[in-house]
Amino acid sequence: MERYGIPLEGFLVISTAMFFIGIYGFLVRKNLITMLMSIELILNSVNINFVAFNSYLFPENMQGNFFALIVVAIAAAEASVAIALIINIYRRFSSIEVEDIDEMKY
Amino acid sequence: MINFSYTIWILIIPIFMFLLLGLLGMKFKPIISGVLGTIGLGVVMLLSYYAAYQYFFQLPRIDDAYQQILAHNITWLNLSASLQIKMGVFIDPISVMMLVVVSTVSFMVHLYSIGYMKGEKGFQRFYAFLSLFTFSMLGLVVATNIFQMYIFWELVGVSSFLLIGFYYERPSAVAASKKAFIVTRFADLGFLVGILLLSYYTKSFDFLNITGPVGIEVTRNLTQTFLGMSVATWALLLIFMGGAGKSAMFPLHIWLPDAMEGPTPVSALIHAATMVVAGVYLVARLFPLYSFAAPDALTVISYVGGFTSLFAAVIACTQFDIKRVLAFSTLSQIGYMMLALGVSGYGGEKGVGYMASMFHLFTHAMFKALLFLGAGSIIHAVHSNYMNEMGGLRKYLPITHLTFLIACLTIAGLFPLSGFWSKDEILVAAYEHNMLLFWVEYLVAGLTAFYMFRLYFRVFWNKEPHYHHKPHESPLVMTIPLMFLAVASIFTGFLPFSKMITSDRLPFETETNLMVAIPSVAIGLVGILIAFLLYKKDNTRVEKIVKGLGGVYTTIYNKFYIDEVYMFVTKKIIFNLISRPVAWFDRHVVDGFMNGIAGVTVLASRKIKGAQSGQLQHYAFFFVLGAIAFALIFIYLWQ
Amino acid sequence: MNLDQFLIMRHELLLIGVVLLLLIAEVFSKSEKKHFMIPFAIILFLLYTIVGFLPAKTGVLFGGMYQTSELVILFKNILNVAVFIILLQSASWLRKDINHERISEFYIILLSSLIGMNFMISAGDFLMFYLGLETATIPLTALAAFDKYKNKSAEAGIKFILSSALSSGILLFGLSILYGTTGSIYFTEVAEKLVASPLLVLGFIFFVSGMSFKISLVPFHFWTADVYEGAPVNVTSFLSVVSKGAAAFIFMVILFTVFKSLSNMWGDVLYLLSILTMTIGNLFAMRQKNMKRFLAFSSIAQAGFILLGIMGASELGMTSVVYFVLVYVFSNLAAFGVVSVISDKTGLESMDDYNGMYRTNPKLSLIMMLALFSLAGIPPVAGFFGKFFLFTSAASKGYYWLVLIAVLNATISLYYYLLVVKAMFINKNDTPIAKFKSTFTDRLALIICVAGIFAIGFASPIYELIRSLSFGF
Amino acid sequence: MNILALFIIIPILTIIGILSTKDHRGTRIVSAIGMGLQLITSVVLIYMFYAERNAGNHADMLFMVDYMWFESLNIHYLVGVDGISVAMIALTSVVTFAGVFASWEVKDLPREFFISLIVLATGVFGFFISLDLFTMFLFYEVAVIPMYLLIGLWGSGPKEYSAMKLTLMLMGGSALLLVGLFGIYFNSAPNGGQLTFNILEISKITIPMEAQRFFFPFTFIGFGILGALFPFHTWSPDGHASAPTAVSMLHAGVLMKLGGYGCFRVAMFLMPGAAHELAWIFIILTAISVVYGAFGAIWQKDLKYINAYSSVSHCGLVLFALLMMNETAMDGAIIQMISHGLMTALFFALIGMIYGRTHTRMINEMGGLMKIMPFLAVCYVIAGLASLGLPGLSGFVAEMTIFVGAFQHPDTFHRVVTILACSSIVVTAVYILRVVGVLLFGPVRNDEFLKLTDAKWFEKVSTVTLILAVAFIGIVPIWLSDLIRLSLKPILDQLSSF
Amino acid sequence: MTAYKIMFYLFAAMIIVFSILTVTSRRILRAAVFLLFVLISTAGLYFWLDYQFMAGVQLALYAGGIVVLIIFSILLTSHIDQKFSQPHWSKRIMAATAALSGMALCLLLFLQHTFIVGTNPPIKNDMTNIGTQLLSTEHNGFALPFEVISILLLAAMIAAIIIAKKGK
Repeated sequence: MERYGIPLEGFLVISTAMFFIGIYGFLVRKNLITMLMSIELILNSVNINFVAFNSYLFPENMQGNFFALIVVAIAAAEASVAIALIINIYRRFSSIEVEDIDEMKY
Repeated sequence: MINFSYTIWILIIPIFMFLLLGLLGMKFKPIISGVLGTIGLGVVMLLSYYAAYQYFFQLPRIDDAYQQILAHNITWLNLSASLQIKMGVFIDPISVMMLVVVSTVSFMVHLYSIGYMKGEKGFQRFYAFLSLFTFSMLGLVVATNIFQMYIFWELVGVSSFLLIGFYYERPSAVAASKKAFIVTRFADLGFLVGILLLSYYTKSFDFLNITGPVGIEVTRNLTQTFLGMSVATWALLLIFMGGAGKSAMFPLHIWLPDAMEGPTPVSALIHAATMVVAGVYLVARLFPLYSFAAPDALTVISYVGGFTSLFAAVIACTQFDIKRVLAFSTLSQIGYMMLALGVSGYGGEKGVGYMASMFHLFTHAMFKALLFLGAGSIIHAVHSNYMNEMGGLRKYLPITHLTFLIACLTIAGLFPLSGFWSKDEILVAAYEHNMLLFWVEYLVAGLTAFYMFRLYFRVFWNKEPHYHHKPHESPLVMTIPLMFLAVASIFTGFLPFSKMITSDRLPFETETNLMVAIPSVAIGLVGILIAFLLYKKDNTRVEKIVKGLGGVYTTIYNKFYIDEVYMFVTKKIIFNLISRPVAWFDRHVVDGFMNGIAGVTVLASRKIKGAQSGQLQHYAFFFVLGAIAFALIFIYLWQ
Repeated sequence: MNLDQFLIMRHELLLIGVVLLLLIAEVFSKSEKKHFMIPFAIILFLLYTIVGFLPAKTGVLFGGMYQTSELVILFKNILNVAVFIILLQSASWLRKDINHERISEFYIILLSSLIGMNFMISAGDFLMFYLGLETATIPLTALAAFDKYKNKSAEAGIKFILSSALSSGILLFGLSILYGTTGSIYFTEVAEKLVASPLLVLGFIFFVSGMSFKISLVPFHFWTADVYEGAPVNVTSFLSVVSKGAAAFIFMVILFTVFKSLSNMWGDVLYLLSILTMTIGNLFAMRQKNMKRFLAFSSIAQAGFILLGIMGASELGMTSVVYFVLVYVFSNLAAFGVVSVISDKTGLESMDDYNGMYRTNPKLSLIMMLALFSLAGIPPVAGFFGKFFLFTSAASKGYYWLVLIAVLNATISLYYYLLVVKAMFINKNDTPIAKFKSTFTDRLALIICVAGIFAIGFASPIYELIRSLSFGF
Repeated sequence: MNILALFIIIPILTIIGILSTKDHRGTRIVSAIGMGLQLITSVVLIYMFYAERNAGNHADMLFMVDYMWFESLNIHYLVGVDGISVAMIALTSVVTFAGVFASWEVKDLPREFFISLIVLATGVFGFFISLDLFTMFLFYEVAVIPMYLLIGLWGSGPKEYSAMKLTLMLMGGSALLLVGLFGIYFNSAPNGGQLTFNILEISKITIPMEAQRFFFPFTFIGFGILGALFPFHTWSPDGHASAPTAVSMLHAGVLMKLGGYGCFRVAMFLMPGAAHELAWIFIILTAISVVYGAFGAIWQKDLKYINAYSSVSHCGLVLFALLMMNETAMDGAIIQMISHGLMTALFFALIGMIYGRTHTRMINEMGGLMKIMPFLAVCYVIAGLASLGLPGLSGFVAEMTIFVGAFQHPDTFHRVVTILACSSIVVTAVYILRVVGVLLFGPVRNDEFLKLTDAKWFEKVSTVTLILAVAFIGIVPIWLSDLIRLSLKPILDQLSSF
Repeated sequence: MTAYKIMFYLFAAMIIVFSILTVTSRRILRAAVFLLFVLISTAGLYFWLDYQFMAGVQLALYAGGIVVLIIFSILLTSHIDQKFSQPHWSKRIMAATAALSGMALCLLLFLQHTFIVGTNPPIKNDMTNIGTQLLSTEHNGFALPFEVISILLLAAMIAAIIIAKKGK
């Protein structure tokens, strides 16, 4: 459970911290692009988890590794579509402040 | 063996007439309806007479007692394995007597109405209702069981309601009809509960059973008590309540004076001769039961009867509407009958009260019908009910005058008119049983004579007011019934009632008790004399007396404010204190609660709308919070 | 790849073929004659749908990553039918000039999303499941913003992608925990190694949150209304029917297979979620005036009812869910179909605009009424049967109070469905929507829906078929 | 072909017929023919029922048809009738027939109106012939939902509010009901075996007592809401007041009977133990209903409200009598259902006709109608007399049977509530006579009214049909009573097994 | 304290610090750069764990692709020198509460949990194995996701294009 003196928990702490920092960012950042960045933090933290679990606990196969790999690819796809949408928003609203985008409510 | 099955036609003819006139009446000329109805009733009358003749004179008696015959008895409704409601025709002395009374008076009224109602709108309707009433009353009379009686009892009430409200465009008539129905309905509630109680224990509705030895045994042995009285007493008192309602005994009498809003022939038929004595008939019908199972109830009946007779007689002295005077007089006379039943014992000589009651019922029917029809004739002539607007009519209405006088003398109990005989028997019965009531009845006899002759003198003598047009005697079709009834009033007193109609159906001998009879005639004469002095000529003596009496007079004139008490109870308490709050409660509390649920939902919907703020980050916040909250709940709180 | 495998993966492979054909056709088509793409796509898809109904093989491929069963195939067919109806409904909308340039893109994206869903419900491991989920979602976000000249559509797109990303982030975090605690991503292995521990519960809850997002369960539902309102009608119907149905199905399958041993707990999780979802969904739906938004909230409430079926955790429950989705497809698409027709012809989407519509467009109003009654669960239309079986499922596990709450909620839902009926039939309007004739495709779509609404309820063989394919524990 | 199928098929054919008509005239003629056929069919049904019975067929249910529907849930399409259902079906036919004629002159969207009306009737027919709880519930809802459109579209006054309220409260009732039905279903095989919705089969087993205690209130109140059980009756005044004539007729006349019918056919029949244990609560509620409804009616000024409250009172009596659980009272309860169905339909028909002429239902704005429209007025008086229990009309038979039955319990509690219930006959008289007095009698208050006309032929058909039925039951009650009585036996046996 | 340990702590510190900076920095371009640092540090962790392939992908796709994309979009939509105003304090507190409580919960559970360890012999994490597994259709083979993701990428690309493409 330890590698080079670092336990699994070390990775988990990092990933958890990163995950919730990402969440915090998503909740407070005003700019759509910064919100997207927070999302990337979240996905990244998940990847760390997968890789760490794979490496520490279940080195018998590469499931975590591949999972992380696929997540990276998906994140890329997601980011590209999101950015397209953000640009679209920018064209329509002339702003990418999330708080301005509330035409539909209640 | 004589077959009485033809008696069913006594019922079928009137109901057929009702349907015929009710459904097709508008297609006939009015007069044809009247004649049809009258002919129908004539046949019924003849059948009744024939039945009476057969029953009393041809039918062999068993052990000297008149038989009780079930001429018809078919099951109408199965209630349970043991209880059935049946419909049939029951022949025994009192039912036969009532058949005679009802069909006679009804026929007279039918005949009389051809003249009296001539030209009225709804003539056909009138005859249809009369037929309906006659049917119901006859059905009541021949009822084989208490439930059949109740059924026809209700029908009688409705016919009465319809006939009182005949002039439906007149608000007072409508109010009176309503009052009559509701008061009697209230009484019928008692009747119904009484029936239910009684039938629960006797397991039967049939008169033959419940007034026979078995029923009496069952009820007499009812040891169960409720509020200090046996169940049987309760049941019979409740049944009497029904009778009291129909017979307008105090305090359920208030509807009868108002019922005079109906056409006068109706008052004669229903509210004098037949329907109002149904209560008496009911008690008589159940008399063995009362006598053996609930003598306490009989005592109550006697006091109620006695009080009512006095109470009504007092009020009658002050009234000006001639029909109302007659109405109170009716009350008073029915009080007599009730009293007689109340003081009666069972069997032979002890049953003199019972016999007297029936006797008085019979004679009263004749002379009271006569009085009403006579009053109708007067009203027909002067177009008013108020004696102030009358006077000196003897010149214009000779036949009416004569017959009316005969009736007044009869009701005053003068020898040898029929009223004398029947009243005398009642006084004898009271004398033997209860001195207090006996003296009350003496007083009432005097009062009766007084108020009747007050009426007589005011109408036929006294000062002649200014008539719009000269009053004229009624047509023959109206005076013939008057004359017939006058003859009946004079002679029916000689019928040997104690030979025919007795509590145990065994004949017994009666003798006139002179010690009772002579004072009663004397008291009657005193009453007439006072009336003569006060009312023969127009004078100021009356006014002085009225002034002297002051508040007492006003109270009496206003019928002791009983109506006001009722109005208070109904309007103020039932309407304002029960119905209105109930309606309010329903709309605001019960329904308010249901609407409140809807309101809360809508409110909640409005309150939480802010959550959907359109702000993406708020959504995300709820998302995260939700996830964490669920995690916390299911990791730490969930077992 | 041999023929057997091809047959097993028939749906996905054919669909990929369809997409590729469309892509090729698009490349070789002249830019001014894009209209022909519409019938081409519809016919192509129809063929594919028909082929989907032919008997097929079932089995497990890719070492357990891909699995299919009769029920899954049936469900894919249900989705196909739904998509087919949506394609019909979208035809007249796509025909508009403004969409001329993007016809094939619409089809390609929509069908790619369907491919994703097919992979998702055929998934045998969490990776394929997640991949399918994202394939189904990410392209759709673009479709939500398809009306790109409308602010609302753009807003819908961005709200959709960002909240979806957040939710999949949380879902993934949950999956990583599951992987960490069980050591596998394969369903069968996870199910074997599952040991209840607080951490596992956390992972599970995160997984449930992510799924709840897709099925729009309260409190993970907030995106739904805005996205449904902003997106083009046909995309909304795709989201609310196909997307939601597929997510609900795989959610149920995963709960039944992977989390079997946690059934006590997830029963209660769903209990809470369903109460919240039904109630809040209804409370919001009550006050909506925009038809799409209205249907969005109503579909949220409907999702709450679906949970009742899942809670049965039995063959009966699974049957009722699949059956309900089938019913829901037709009912909701009928409702959206009407909204879509009216929106296309007049551009009106508010409930008040529907006032007095029965007098001018009686048939549309009737279809709408039937659809809404079906959604509300009123017999004799199919919705009644669907709801009844869902409730039966919950009651079979003794959740009687929940059933009571659910039925009361159904009553509230009836209230707002009746508001629409009231608008169409009862309310007076001086200028009702003018009488118009709808296009062939619209009519065909609506006829299919109405036939479905009537037939499915009474046709017990359908129910029995589903029942025979279902499993529980 | 089984005769019961006709009760579903005829309405459907009628609807198809209506759809194919071109104009208003055709629509109503088709409806009239369809419902006339329905009436004839129900008469034939009565005849066939008696014929079967006389031929010695003493099965609990006759003409049974059993199709397996949803096999895995053991849901059947199972229909059959006993005397009670036959009587209820006859009632429905009569009222529907009269209802069609009462709405002869519907102006706005007549086709839709008649279709909704017939759908409603179909639901009711289906309900009465169902022996499977599932189909019963299905038909129940089919019967309830057309009310919304019928009231909302063709009603008057605050029709939208009332329609919504009525629909939602009844659906709320069905929520309780559904829970009850599930409770029954899942306890229908306590010893293992196949669960079932089949009423007859469930009656053969004993549902565990704890389950009965829990689910009986759900079922009873669920049905009770439709039967206007206090305090869940408030949909009734508003709903009736706003509904168009024929709908009030059908609703008060027939639909409310679904409640009472369900109460004994499902709640009490299948859960006799709980019925005995919990009867006292509901007896109190129903006794309140009886008196409260009557008092509530006194204060009302709108004719329909009066009648609606009177329905609360009368329907309360139905449930009251059912809970007395003896032969006589239950017999009375069912007669009361029929009787109330007929006379209240008559009332609503007349009120509708009067309203159609005077355009007001406030009694104090009218008066002296007897003079203006004697036919209608006389019919109204007859209806009133039936309602206050005049012998010779159906109300009396029903009430007396109930009271005699209720009086068979000699303990104080039952005695007191029975007497309380009896007292309603007086209060009923008060409000009925008040209406008759103010509305029909007295002087004509509005000269405008003098121009109004009396009933037209189709209105006469409608009212006379109902009056004949009311009078028929009132005069020869024994037929109806015996028809019902024979069928009560299984229910009583079931109840007395506890 | 080995070099491994030091490296780990360094990466950990970088990740956390730059993460925080990413979500708090008031200049958007800086935030993007901080994000890049986070991603690179993460790649460092993968290297640390001897997952070279993963690290490479991380660097190429994530750091190289996504961040570039983000920066590109920033340039399109924002003024570089624009400084954001701080979000409303209440929002920050709420978000921080949510995030911190979530983090506390997660950490608590992670640290309390006793992880099970796989018992099978470890597989060598080299390119050969990665390659075979990536194309394998057997258990633990990832050919299917590898194929499917191409559909996703294709669809995403088309989606991005139709949205971002300027209309007529």
